[in-house]
Amino acid sequence: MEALTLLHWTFDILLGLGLLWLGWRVLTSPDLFNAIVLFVAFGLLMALAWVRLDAPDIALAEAAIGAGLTGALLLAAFAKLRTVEKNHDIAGQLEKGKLENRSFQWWPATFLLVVAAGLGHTVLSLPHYATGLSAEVSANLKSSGVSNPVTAVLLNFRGYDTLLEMVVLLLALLGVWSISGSALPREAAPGPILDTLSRLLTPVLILVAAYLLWVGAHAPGGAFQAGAVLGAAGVLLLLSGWRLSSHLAGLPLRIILVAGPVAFVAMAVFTMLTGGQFLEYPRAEAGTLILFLETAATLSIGTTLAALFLGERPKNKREYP
Amino acid sequence: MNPSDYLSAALMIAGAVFFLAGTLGLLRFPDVYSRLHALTKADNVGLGLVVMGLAVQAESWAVVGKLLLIWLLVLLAGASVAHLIARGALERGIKLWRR
Amino acid sequence: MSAAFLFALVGVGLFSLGLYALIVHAHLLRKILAINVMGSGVFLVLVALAKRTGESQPDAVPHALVITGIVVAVSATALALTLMLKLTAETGRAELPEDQGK
Amino acid sequence: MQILYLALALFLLVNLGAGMWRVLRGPTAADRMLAGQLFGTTAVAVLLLLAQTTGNVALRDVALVFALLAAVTAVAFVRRAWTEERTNNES
Repeated sequence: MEALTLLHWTFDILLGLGLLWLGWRVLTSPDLFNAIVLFVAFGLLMALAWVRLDAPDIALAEAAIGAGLTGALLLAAFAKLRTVEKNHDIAGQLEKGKLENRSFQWWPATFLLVVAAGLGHTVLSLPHYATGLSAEVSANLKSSGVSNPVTAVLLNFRGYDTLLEMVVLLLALLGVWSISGSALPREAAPGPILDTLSRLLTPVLILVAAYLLWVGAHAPGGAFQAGAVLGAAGVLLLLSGWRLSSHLAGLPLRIILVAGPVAFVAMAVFTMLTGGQFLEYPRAEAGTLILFLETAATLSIGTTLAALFLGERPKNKREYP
Repeated sequence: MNPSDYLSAALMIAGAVFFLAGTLGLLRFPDVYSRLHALTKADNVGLGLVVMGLAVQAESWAVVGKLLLIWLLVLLAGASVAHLIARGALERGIKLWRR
Repeated sequence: MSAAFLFALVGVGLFSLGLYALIVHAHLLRKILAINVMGSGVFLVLVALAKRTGESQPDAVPHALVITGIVVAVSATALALTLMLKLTAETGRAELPEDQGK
Repeated sequence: MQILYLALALFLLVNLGAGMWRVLRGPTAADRMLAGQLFGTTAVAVLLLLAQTTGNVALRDVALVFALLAAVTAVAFVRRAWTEERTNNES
């Protein structure tokens, strides 16, 4: 038993040190591309940290987003930055990212050491045993319609958080669509390997998204994780040169994008009209209603994430010259 | 420990050795192509052995199926990525190592 | 000391590192990475402190908040990257303009 | 067996740390990305081992998602960010 405890501690301490070291290197590594690769690795270690903290739900979300989306987003932005530089003949922006890191600034460093010490002290002075809201959650879990406490919080107890979160996603997409510039120059053909890979992986990704959505009711998983996996499937398709057909890029795309928030608002109005509170589901049907809401949310989240990666606004048929 | 435990332990330790070999290759080999070769082959075998070791201990066939599915997906991703990177490196004129 | 507090301290460290880099670096891509590292630090503190329930299951409310937070963080990152590209295309610099007041 | 699972997971974590050297060192962008790929495979193995030792079967789903998405970042690199070789690559 002793050896086991020791191993657990060694694992956690190494993981913690690894996170700090990677975080440091992400922010100080002299090369921006390098910093991005390190950040992807950092996300991977974060997923392991969630596992160690008994948070498999978060680990799933981090795995899907850290491995599938953040890296792709950052790498695509890095590539576009280089194209912008070339077009404007302003060499050296990326080089600039290199030089400044050598300088160490004393005042911010001292200030941040004080901040870190203060925060660390505060964290350590918190009570070592606290139940938080876990008692309330488990007391009400039976009436929530699902048995995974995290899903119960996300979709039932604090459903309004999820509603507003989807509005935030939509706002981010509106922002990106309003300001993003021209489309990327024509890509090379994906080639047989990438073509085959995307054709093999996409159905599996969609299947796994549906699986995560379904098990979310009683085990780690749910709308966010499923949506992130779906978004990653979209990113893979976009990278393989696939584009939404112009018939679907107009209204149909927008309907899917708002399906989640609209379903939530409709549900909220419905529950209030039938005599309940805002998003207070009738107990008997809570499980079914949650699954319905989650399906709409998954579609919206997945589509929004893929659209965020694409950046430019997909034009519908009439807008093409 | 019963016999299946010994089998499982042996498989997993062998897997770890392959992972070590993959990392050594990544660190020591002279050019990107040989590092690619070391990494994708050794690590995928390592993962395969770890998966087999765990499959011996698995509580049901469904778990064995999931473990194998995970391994197959990693194999697919590893092989495709290795090919894409190697071809990309050739196209970009990264030279092969010559003694 | 328990594993929960170990990870909470790591979270504090990441938050401080990120804040330092956010102040010191001028390049906007680096600032975006810094904000993401800061965010990870905050999430780590929240989830680590949710584990203080002892042997029983950790508190699910912070877990739900962090899942929401991760998805919001990635969409905010996408928006920030687009803003950075637009600014670079307009001004030719991937940096914020210096204060003109002094 | 518990000790073995955890010890192997720890060993793989250290192995990962060693692989980091290649990310930092390069010399080509492809090398850095490759080491990132190593991270994915090793993390899958660590997650499967942790699933066995903690009895938390959900960790296998995390490993499944990792395995599925392992290729996406690398594909993004090959298709977008790898427009030219920037570093002074080895000859």
